[in-house]
Amino acid sequence: MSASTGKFTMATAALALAASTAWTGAFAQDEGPIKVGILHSLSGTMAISETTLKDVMLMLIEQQNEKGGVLGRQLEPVVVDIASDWPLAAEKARELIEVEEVDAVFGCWTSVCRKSVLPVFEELNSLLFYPVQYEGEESQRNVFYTGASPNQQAIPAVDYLMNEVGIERWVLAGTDYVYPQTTNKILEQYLKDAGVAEDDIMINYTPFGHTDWQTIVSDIKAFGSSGKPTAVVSTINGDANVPFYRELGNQGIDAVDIPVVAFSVGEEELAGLDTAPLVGHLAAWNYFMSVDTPENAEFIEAWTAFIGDEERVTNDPMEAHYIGFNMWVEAVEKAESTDPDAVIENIVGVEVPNLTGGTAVMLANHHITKPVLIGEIQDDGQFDVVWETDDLVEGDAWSNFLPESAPLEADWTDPIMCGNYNTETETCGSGS
Amino acid sequence: MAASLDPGHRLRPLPNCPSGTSLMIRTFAARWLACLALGLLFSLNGAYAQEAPIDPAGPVADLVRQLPDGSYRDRGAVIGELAATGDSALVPLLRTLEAGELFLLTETGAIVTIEPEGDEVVATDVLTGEAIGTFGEDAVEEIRVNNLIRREVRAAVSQLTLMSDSPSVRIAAAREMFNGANADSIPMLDEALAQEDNETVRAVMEEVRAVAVLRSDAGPDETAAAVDTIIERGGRQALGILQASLGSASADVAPAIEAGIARIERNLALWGVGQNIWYGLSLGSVLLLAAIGLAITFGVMGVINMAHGEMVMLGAYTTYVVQEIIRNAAPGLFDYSLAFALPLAFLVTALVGIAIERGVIRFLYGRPLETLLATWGLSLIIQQAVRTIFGASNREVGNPSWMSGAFEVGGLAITNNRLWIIVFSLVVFAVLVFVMKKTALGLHMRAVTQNRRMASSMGIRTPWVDAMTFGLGSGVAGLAGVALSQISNVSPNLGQGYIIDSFMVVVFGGVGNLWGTLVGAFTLGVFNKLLEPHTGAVLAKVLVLVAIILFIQKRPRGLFALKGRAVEA
Amino acid sequence: MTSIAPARAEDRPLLYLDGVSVSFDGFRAINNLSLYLEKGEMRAIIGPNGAGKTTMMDIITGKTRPDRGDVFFNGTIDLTQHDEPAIATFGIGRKFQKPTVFESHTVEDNLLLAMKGKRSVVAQFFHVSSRHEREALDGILETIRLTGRRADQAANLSHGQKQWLEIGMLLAQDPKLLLIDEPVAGMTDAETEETVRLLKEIARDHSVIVVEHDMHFVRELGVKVTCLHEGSVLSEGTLDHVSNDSRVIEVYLGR
Amino acid sequence: MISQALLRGLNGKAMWVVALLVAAAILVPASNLLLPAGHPLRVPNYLVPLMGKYLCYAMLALALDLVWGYCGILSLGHGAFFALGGYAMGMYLMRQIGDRGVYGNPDLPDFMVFLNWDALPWYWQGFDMFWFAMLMVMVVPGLLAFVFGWFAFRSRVTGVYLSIITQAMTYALLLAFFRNDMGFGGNNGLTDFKDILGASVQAGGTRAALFAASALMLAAAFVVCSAIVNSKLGKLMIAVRDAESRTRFLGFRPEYVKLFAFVVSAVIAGIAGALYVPQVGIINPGEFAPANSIEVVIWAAVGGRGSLIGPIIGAILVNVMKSYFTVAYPNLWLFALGGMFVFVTLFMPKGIVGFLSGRRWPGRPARTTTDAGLDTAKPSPAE
Repeated sequence: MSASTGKFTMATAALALAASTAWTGAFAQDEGPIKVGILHSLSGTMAISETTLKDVMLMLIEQQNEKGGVLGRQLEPVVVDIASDWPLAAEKARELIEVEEVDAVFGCWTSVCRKSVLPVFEELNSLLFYPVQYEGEESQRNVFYTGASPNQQAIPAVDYLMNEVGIERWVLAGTDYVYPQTTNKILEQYLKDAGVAEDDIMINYTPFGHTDWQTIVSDIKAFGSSGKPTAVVSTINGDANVPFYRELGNQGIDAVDIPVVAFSVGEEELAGLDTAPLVGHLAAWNYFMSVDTPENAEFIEAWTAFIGDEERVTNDPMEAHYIGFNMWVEAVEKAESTDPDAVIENIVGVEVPNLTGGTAVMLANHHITKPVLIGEIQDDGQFDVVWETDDLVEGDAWSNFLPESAPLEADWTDPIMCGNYNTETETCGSGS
Repeated sequence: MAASLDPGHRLRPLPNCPSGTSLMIRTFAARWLACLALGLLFSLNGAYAQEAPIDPAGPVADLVRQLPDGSYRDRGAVIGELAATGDSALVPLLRTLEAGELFLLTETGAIVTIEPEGDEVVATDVLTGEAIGTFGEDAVEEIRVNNLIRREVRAAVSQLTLMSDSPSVRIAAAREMFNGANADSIPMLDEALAQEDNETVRAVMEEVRAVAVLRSDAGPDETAAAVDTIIERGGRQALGILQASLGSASADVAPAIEAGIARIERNLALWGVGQNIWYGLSLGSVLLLAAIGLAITFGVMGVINMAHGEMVMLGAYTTYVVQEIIRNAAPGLFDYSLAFALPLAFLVTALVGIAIERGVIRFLYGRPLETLLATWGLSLIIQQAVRTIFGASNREVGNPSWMSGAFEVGGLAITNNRLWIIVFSLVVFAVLVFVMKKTALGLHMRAVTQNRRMASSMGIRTPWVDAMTFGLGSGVAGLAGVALSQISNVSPNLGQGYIIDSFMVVVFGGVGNLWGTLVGAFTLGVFNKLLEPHTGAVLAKVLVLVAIILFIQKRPRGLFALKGRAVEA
Repeated sequence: MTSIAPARAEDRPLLYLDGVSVSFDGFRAINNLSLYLEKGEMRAIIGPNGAGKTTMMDIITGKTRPDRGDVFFNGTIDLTQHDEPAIATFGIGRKFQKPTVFESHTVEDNLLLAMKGKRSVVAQFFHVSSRHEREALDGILETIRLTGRRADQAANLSHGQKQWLEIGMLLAQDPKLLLIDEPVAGMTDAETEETVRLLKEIARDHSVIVVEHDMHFVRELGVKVTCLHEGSVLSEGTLDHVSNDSRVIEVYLGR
Repeated sequence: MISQALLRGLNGKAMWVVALLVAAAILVPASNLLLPAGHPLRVPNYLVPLMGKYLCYAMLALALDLVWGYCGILSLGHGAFFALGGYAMGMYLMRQIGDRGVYGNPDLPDFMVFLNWDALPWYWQGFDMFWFAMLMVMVVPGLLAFVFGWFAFRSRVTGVYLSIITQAMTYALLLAFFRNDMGFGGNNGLTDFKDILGASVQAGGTRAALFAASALMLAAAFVVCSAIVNSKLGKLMIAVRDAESRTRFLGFRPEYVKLFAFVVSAVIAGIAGALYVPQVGIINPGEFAPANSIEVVIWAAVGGRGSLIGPIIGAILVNVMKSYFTVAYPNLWLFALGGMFVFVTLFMPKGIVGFLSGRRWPGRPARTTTDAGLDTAKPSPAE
């Protein structure tokens, strides 16, 4: 290699700089459109779930613009692909905020995605609306959790099975990552408090995208054949569910023998399989497509029209984005500014209609109030709501069933202004 | 609209409710499985008409009218009472209830079934069996069922059909009772037994009765006898029942029970091993399917084909498309969908494969590494293409009826789809071996891969052979895709999940050796499944990988290495 | 051929093969082969294809382990107990049938790598070529007539030149014993002549075993000849003696 | 003696690269810290860690090239060494959080607290000390490489078999690290870092310093590699790559040559990972994904393997493109990326560097030396 390559190195480095700085070109003035970042995986393993959320955001923004935008300014979506690569997510978040200068970001699905971008939002003081049910144990000033926390999904579901179906024996099956681990820890404690014996609880973890469920399903079958009514509480991650349910169906476990209540299986996942064998299995969400309200009908109509596919379904995280987006709009209008601090100040207490006929309120801990619905799978891939909480459940950032987090509270209003306020020591547990 | 055939249908417009034929087939499938669940009870459906209608004034009718009211628990109790009446006329009604086709006529409080008529519905009183006029859709309201109700209904139905005319029904009924039987069911069982002439049915009923006796406060001798019967029956249910009874058992039967438990457990443990091996074989067959195409493109041609997984994925998507067309065009043919899918999938992927070979790989022969890079690039492109065309989310590929369900062989539970996949994988393998060993194409392939120059000088059209070989490998991958679509997700990522395992299998078995791939696949599968119960799924997989690494140290060229001076240097 | 093995190790000749056998999945490549080579001797080995010539070299150089038999070098060193690098360092150099030089290195680097010296990884990293080394290198380049091409990539050499380069690499190793497999295969007559001269030159201060089909070449060498057949010694002696041996004729011309 | 050997690494073209990197290490932080915001020449904040990240990738690609380009060992598991180095650094950063975690627990990281771990597992001990962590950054990958290589190379596992078991290695680690019981934070990995050596990881100064560190480390790595490949050992490595068995008959032990290169390479990869983590702010098992390791191979190939500059260029170029496309064409970028790989392999077989320095392949037979690493991919007799 001659020295020419040496020069060439410089050339590339320069090019690298140039290419990257090239993006800095666009910066928004106040009269320009308001930029909204959409930070979802459009490729890689998570694309399955997240692509839909990107689309729903585009729809919501389009609708808002038809209504005349916000503060008389149009909204401009900025879509990036984080390719299911979490360091990349952090990089993209930074880019959205610093380069594209977006005023709010809607995005992430997995906890690891949220965890990896969180410091960025903290540092650059921007806004993230996170639309997926998660393990809780977190409350951050710049993040709004519009999905369910465990007490808005898992616990009511277990209550239903215990009281309405009379389940006495429990299988807690999940994918081995933080959400199931934490949720199962909480449930285990909850069940024991409810007087369930140690050996009436079976906990099982499987890797991501697990496809061969034969052994586990037959274990469940064995566990369930003791005579006591048994149920499976599934925190199995979206993608692994199809083969799981298929195996259930094939091994002839139907919902009457051993009902499975899932927290990560929605219409979107069911669209991927023939639900006939699954009729009667359950899911706990805060929204079902089948819920019969005018808001929902309207939303679904708009969605199918927007996506141009009559068969496309809606699901819970989509509603979460719907709520989150409307809350942000409300707050911005209220604050008459898109400035993050102003929004954070004004958004607490904002109340917007949800799609299930009620309203959602942004709480001081940056979680929201939700109804909890239990649905049974129907053979048309929809859920039939068999039970719902009488009134709205407030999202709890810190579970009361984990010893360490029991004393913690989150409150982003004066005077506390803290994500992990320790009610015992009455101090803000430092850190975040 | 046809929709009211749909058991789960709510009388409210469902925006995405699949309309027309496509719904028919879904409903059909649903019915079919419902049959399974109800244990062939539908054979009795014909009897519905002849049943004497329930006296609308009688106590039974009053109970029926309570069905819509109260919590699921209360209503469950009501069903219990209905069962207690022993009025077999209730059976069809209960089944309609379970199917979610029982409605409440809100104004009169009558319990009705409905037939749609335009926007309106014709209601038929289930008690009298008479049509009572036409109403708006919102005049009636479905009587909700959940699993608790379903369970109660089944228990009730089983009690009420214990003396049905059809032995199969009686057996089903008795089986259904096995878990739930208790002291109260003894008289009923005795009655049934008294008039039972069919031996097999008797046997089952005796077992049920034994359970009932065990749970009653019968004398020690009777209990002991019961225990023996249950032990004889064996199986997990029996085990559970005995364990449960152990607590309340009197001192003189307790030992017998314990002995029985031990015996059943020993039995189950034995079958357990067999079961795990079966699972292993089934996992192995999946690995084999995934890897076998690679054994050609990679093993025989030496092309490190990173797009192999995508070929599998394309095969799966072909299946999806075929099924969609059938669903809409000819629902009746659904059970044959795979028969159409297989050749198509082979064709599609083979063509794609040939295109890739002609377009890219042929320029890279002798540079295996470049093929790795290029095919990796191609895999990205194919994935994204599929994502753009079909969307990122999973697509529904249904099991044809003959691939659903399971059957028992002794203590082994064998699921049909797994069985078929094992058979299928072996067939594919056999055909492939035949092609490689016995056909001209196979001969040419081996010739070309062993000495390109010589082969061409002997008049073999090497480019054509290359294309065909790669096409064959890809086509086989497509076939695998059809099979895998039956057990796992059909999404753009489908291929990624299998590519690594495939390479492991091929290398473990010995590159360039089809038999190695076969043995490798099943060895890894069984090994993995034997570990899983002890270590859990994740660790099992890790250990398998470590095992492969260590094994390669021992045999640097895999299980079936090519020997001799040739491979040296 | 059935000469009795010397009693004491130190009486053994430089290379001592006795009753060696090896087989690859059933096929007996070497069958009870015995062969002795004295210090300073040059020996030509002939034999039809599959006679086991190359396999014999594999055994001597430790690439192949014999199933039975003794292989001793320098009297006491049991070659069956050592692997290729060890044997190479004892002083046995080998040139392959198909010339194998390091194509992407220059002629000079090829020789430099072969040059006698420490073989450890660390030594290689810190190695700085000494004056003595450079002189030796020039010498060898002379001997193998490649001085003019010292800076060229080996890949660009002619077939014959590659053969020579490989021989040169042997010299650089400065072994006690050289095993040379078909040195003149594919050479022009002129090159062959050169090679003969070259080998004779080498033979002055090295022991050499040459395997060759080319009878003309063997005659040129004019050394003791051993004829192998089906893995064992068929005939041994001067070329005339061997070539008049009826069995040899039968093997070559027969069937 | 060492210094003398290293100086050998600073020949003409190496000088250029080192100079360039040192310049970058000085100028970028300077312009970012000193120039006022909005100044045309100022390197914007977000770009500093981003470029730092590219340099870490470049280092990883360089490490891979040492074993692949020069020893013919195609490692499809180099991401594992990178990730291990990253985890070692991540563990240090986690310990630095101290009682500032959300639960205010002085020793346990948050994820351990809410999964009810009562004490810090033994393998977390010592990581609160920077020197120890840094030692581990090098020792852990190095040790893994040594053990793995010791067995693999001595039992003469070569070509594609080796490539696949390296892949198996990283895949196994991936699955293992996903398990929460492993005590490495499972899928979420390690994140929410606060300080490094007492300086906040989010501070602009720290970022600039980290960038400078990355640039200098890359320069250092380059010199080391350059010194190796320009020594007689380097020649021997190439000889091993081209004709391994021949070197045996010359009295060399190729397995040790490979082992040496493999370990050195792993250590460099580990250091790259350690620098990578504080700049991207997270390390999670995803880094072990076999796909990542394959990407590294592609960087090296795109840039041009068998030269030390190639992989650096390749890594930077591919990642710049990736960064750009994922924003510009979120739905199409995979087409672009995939297309590029195909294009490069077809039309620039020696990568960009090879293409520019106008070197042709040594003509057919196509089994060219650079593929020696995979020669045995074909079962057919390699005559």
